[in-house]
Amino acid sequence: MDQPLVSVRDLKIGAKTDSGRDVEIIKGVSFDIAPGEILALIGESGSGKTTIALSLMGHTRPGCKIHAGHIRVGRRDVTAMSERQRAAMRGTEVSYVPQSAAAAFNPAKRIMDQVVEITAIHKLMPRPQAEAKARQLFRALALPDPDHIGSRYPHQVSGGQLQRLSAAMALIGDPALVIFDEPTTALDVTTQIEVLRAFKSVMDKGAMAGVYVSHDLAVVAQIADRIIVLKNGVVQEEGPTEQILHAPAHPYTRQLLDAFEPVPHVPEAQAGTREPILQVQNLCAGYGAIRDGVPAARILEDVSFRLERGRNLGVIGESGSGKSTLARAIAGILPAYRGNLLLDGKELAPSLSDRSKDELRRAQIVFQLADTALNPAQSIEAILARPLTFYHGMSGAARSKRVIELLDMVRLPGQLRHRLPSELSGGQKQRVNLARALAAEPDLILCDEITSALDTVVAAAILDLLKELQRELNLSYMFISHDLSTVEAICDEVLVMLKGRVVEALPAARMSTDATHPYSRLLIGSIPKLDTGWLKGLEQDPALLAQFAGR
Amino acid sequence: MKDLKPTNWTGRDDAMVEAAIRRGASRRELLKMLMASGVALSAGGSLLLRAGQAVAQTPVTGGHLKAAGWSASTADTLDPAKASLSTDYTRCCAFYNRLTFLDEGGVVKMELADTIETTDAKTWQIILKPGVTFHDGKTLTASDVVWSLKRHLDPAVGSKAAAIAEQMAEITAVDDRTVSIVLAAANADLPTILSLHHFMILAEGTSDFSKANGTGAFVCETFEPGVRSIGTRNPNYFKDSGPYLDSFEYFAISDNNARVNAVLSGDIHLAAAINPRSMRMVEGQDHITTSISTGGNYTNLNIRLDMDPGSKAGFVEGMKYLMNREAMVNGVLRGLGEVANDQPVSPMDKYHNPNLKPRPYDPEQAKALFEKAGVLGQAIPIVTSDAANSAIDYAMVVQQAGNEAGMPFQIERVPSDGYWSNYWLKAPIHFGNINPRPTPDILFSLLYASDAPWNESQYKSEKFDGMLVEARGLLDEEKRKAIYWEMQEMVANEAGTIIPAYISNVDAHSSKMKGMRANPLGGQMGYAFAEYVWLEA
Amino acid sequence: MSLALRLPTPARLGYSFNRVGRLGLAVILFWAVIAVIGPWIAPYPPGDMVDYDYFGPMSQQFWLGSDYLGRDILSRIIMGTRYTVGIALAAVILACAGGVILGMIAAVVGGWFDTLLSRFLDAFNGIPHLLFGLVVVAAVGSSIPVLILTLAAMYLPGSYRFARALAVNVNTMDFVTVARARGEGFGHIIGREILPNILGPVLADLGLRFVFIVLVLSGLSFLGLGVQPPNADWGALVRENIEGLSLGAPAVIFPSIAIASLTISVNLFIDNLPTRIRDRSE
Amino acid sequence: MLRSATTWILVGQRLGIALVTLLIVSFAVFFATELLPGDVAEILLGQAATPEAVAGLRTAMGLDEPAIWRFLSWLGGLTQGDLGMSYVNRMAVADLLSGRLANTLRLAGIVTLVCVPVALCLGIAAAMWRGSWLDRLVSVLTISVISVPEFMVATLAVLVFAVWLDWLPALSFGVNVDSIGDMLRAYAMPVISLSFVVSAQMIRMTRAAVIETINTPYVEMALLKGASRTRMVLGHALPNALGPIANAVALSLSYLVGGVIIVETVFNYPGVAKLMVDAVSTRDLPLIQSCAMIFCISYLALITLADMIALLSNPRLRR
Repeated sequence: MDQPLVSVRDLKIGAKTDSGRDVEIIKGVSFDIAPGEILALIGESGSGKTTIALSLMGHTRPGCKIHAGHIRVGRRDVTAMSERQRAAMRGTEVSYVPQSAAAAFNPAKRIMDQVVEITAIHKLMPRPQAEAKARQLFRALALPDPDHIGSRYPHQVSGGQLQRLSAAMALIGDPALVIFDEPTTALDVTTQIEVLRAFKSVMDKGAMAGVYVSHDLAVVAQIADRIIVLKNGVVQEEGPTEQILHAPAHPYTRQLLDAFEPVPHVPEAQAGTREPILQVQNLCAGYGAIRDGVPAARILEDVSFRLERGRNLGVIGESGSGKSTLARAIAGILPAYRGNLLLDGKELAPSLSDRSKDELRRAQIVFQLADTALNPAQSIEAILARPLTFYHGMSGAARSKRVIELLDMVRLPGQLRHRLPSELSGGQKQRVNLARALAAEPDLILCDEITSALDTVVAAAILDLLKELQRELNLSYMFISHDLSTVEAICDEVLVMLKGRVVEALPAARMSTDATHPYSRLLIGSIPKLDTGWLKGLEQDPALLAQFAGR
Repeated sequence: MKDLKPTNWTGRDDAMVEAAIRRGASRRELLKMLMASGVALSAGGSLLLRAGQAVAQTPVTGGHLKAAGWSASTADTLDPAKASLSTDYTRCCAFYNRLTFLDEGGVVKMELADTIETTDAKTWQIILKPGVTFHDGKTLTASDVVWSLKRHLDPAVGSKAAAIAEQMAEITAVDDRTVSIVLAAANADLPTILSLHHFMILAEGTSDFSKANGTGAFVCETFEPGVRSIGTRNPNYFKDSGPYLDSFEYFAISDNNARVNAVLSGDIHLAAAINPRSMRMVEGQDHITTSISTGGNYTNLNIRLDMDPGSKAGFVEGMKYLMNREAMVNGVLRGLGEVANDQPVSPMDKYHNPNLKPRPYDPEQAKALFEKAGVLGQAIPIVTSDAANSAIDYAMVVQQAGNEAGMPFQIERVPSDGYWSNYWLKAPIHFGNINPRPTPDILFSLLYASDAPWNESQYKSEKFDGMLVEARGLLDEEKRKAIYWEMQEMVANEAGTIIPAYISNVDAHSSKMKGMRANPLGGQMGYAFAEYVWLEA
Repeated sequence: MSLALRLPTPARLGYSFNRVGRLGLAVILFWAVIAVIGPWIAPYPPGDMVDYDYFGPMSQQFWLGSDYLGRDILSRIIMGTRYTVGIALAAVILACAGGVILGMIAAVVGGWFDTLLSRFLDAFNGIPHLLFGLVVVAAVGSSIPVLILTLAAMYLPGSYRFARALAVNVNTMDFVTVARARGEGFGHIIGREILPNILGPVLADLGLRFVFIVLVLSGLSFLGLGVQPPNADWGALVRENIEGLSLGAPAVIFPSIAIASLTISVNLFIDNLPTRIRDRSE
Repeated sequence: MLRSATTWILVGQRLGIALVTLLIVSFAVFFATELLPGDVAEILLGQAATPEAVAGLRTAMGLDEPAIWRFLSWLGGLTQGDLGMSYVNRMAVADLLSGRLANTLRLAGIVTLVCVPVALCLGIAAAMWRGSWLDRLVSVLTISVISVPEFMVATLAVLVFAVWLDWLPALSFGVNVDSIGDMLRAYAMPVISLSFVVSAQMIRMTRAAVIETINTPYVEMALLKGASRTRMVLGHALPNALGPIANAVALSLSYLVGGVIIVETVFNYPGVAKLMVDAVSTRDLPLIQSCAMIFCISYLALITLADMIALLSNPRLRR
């Protein structure tokens, strides 16, 4: 084997916390990357995967510092370089594709200026030549209108296109190594496929080495040659992609794989006979100034469905499909302007202020980001106690007791109630978020992407919890997600939404087989599989793509 | 003028002081010198001034003089009837003339008038100087004078001297150069009254006061209210001597410190009315001379006799004993003033009663009187304001004395803005400030007659009113003096106006500026200095 | 569980104060203590003329010299602390309380109420502060309540603007939506959900405004308005003794140092606040 | 076409709001003036304000009509560009104002020319080398300046430069201005004093705004492209910080029109602020109103200008 392009030896990186303590976040990591090889760094949030990737460019985020170890790229040791030498290396030898291209593009400058900037910084070629090369790359990345897209501003192109443009930006300096930092995480599944394909094709052609940072094994499986599994700044397992996927040696890797394929939900036997807990008829909702009873921006159009007590309804669709708006309209946060809502057979007023306290209590909403859903200034006890006081008039010892019970219900220790949300982990926060909804003793819980921001293992645990709670409390869930496997794991029925309308209602267990609407099929087919050949083998109808995903 | 020269002061001493001034001794050193020879501090001021004048030289012509007063606003005016700020007076003196003026000894001198005659102090004959022309070339005639005086009687003019002008019952032009004035009642002081700044003579029918058309020593070049005015020498000036300056620029620097700094840095030649606190800054500076004049300006504490607590017997007298006059003169005024005895006729005035001794500072006596009045220990408010010179500092001296006498006075400082219309004459106990007036008659009729418009303490005495009218018509100086002496005594003992000190005015000016002399009508040579001073190269 | 554990202390929230910040805090606390115990430690009554000289030098008898009337400067500074710190604090608390409450209401209510209030306060902000102060004090006199209210009125629009911007951000957070969906009333949303989350930056802002108010107060005193004599705030002390500046009189230097020490310390304290608080305020 | 139409509507809206604001302010000023004790006649007569004299003068000045009526007729005149006559000295407000306004604008202009470049450079430099000795020096200096009362700075400047060193005149107005050098000398002191006060705030705000944009992913991205620090800050951070910086500059500059009363006092500079104080103390309503309008217009103009800069510097808002 040739001398590796990159070799990292015993890398240790420390970080200073807000309170001034030094913590080691990378604890002695070593690996090599061969020329032309794509290495994936897999791990959950906090595993240090991005920190390691950035250190290959000699960069650490503010507050972090390389304490020990060596990083060799090409012939030189990055750790020993001066800042000026590192700057000379960035963009030409190693380049970077960021997680969120939307944030990484300067909103004040035209795309072309930013794409060719590397050539200007390092004086690689004259501007016209650079622009020609950029257009070539745009074409290679399958960007629409490659000759003119460069003259637009970042906010004028879609997220998937920006992500590909950022790849063009990274590739223009012909680097030996490209770092992809979760480049598709923020994208919808149908768009993700496009982007992945584009990346794969240019990487294959250019024979460049790459580091692909991701938490998603299925995505990594499509593009990486080798995988390193990280946890808490330590390498758990390293091996070729096939081996990691099919013959994992380390228990943590197995855990990751298990979480990827959750136990499918087994619906209870008797169906269709029970009274519906929620009925939605011809619901329409939107934002903006209301004129003639119709808001300026109409989001939901004519949505109807029914959800039976004790059963779960999934709502899937890509961003902008109106699934969150549906939850908000049902909860009354965004009053519907037309249509009917029936909770347990009784008519619900569209607006919050017209609903009774009891009606409000019976339908609770849980939001995606526990970080913003929990008041950071209140202790867990205060957060949980408020609905108890508000709906049930509880106070004093009885209330404290109930708070402990609620924490116990979501499998959290009672002592946690004195903590602030910032002192909890992401999973714990989401459990508290759930407990707060449970405190109201609702009949229906509207779950808005509650597992999307969590790491797979944690998300799987939350799903298990939801199932358990349903058994204990006879709850019904309306489960909104863009992640089909999650929906599959917990729901009885699934609504597929597109542009504010329900295109199809399917039984969850037989989604992929029963889907008839072309968009449902496209959506379901776009979910990456834990199979290295999936992307290559995937065939999609270009007409369909153009119609539904070519946004 | 009352001679303040101490008895053991000799010509040799004069010479010594003069020599010291030539050497460039500071005022402080000189004062020390004078102290050593046993001269009272207050007298020292005027001696120094005199010595300064003795080093006089012959006037030089030319130069541009820049001087700064302390008050200016958009209310600045060229209309003498409306003049109220010192800057207005200075401007009027430069651009216009009066019929008469007062010299540094307080003696009436003729200006536009050639002669003023009367036999009964009731009908007066004024003959004007010949060949006087206005800046626009028009010759001064009797009708100009008649018009200029009569306009004060028109309420639409808003004259400040309306109350005084009222007594001129008939003003007629006898011929081109003769004016006849018939007074409502006899008043021997008319020539002095005519020297008031408001009685400047304008060309008949003047209505535009954005420019001045007068007979004065300077022609108005620029007038920007609240900013500045510039005058150039009047080539056709009717007086034999003066003005010496080519041009004269006058503006105001309201901030005392800025004014002093400007004269120190040489940006201006004269800073008028500097605060006693700034004396140390200008003392010991060779290039700065101070001109000190003690006239009849005073700040007084007024206790209304018709209101509680002034109406309680003994209270006013107690307050008079509570005045720490020495502390006010030495502490607040830094020696630039003279202890006064609760009556308005200053030592500069020939009618001043020197036998009237100021009450001593006696908190014990005051306490006893307050006890008698039944107010001891009450927190009585005293209204004070920056509007009246040093009134706030006075108030603090009173408060400190009050603490010793068991009277916790409560000081209420109110804005100077609107003070005169809202607090002065109105509050039960408040401070006032009275500018020098040329005659006791004006002072008494303005401030102490029963129907006086500014009866600060609401003093009412029929006897006093009778004496006032009697003295006014007397042409016999000795008799007049006797009556005025008695009236001063009455005011000092009976009225509720407490006058602790006469305040000296200090003008700081460049040593190059010569010819400054003190004047009883106020600082800056009674505001008329521009005509008399010159600049040495 | 003890109470200490429940309180969100700086340490638990991940804050720490650095040395410069602590120094600032120390000076602030020093002046606060002086303000409280002032009357008991002042060597002379602040209004009494105790020195026969004026602008007296520092001496055994008068540690910081004497002023233009021969009053003891040390005593006057000590008494002035009360007025300067007291008035500025009262005014800044009023201004910020008013601004924050209005700002939160505007953020939550939104719509025409928000637009109207914002416009009106913006227009009010267009009037220069000192001029406004001059006019008010000229109109109604200069008692301590008037001073406090005037200063508070001057700084309320700024505080409103700041708080409104923060509250608008917090208002979009999910936990506020959750509270609203729960059916919570207006008071709970403002008092419990929004206020605690904007408190940090608001307090930092309060500190900066405090500095401005101290300076404006001294500016007002410079123009001859302010606390009733014989008492005086620090600005008035500088003002009444400014003639002594060219003589190097301690009477003007020490009050200036007092003002600067307080304002600089507050600035240092705010500037060195833990990033967690400050970043949100920047 | 559509784009320009919406732009015009936006501009029109802004102008409309500004007009309404001005109207509100003028009413507020009117009522505030009415609240003040005393009126023109009383104030003018001062100690001589006997009831008869006041009544006479009021009639003579035409103040007998109700105040609100006079105010409305002033407003009516304003729509025709007539600022009215000063009650106090019967001169046209426009004449009184024009000279003063020119003075104020001249001073403000010079300070702006001196301050804005210096403040921006220092602010950006401090942000660029955050934590360096330059940054520390700048922050210590700015803290000191904003912590010291303005009148101290001004008085000290006079004492040092005019009285002790005799380099510069103590007054900025009333000195002879014969040459450019003289003019520079005459304006040096107020400009120095004002610059200190105004730029400290600008430096701090600029620094904060730039630092905020430096902490964004796109600036990190520029770093990862190998850009130098200068390029990162000037090329990437600065264009996005323009909005907040313009806002800070506008706020600071608006101070130069009406907030310079202390500097005008100390240097005896006849500007609009002093004029307004005079007008208030003489209750000269047309003059007060006109000054207030000037302050308000300059404030609104600056704020609007800042908004426009923010709008133009941000392609997302530009549309």
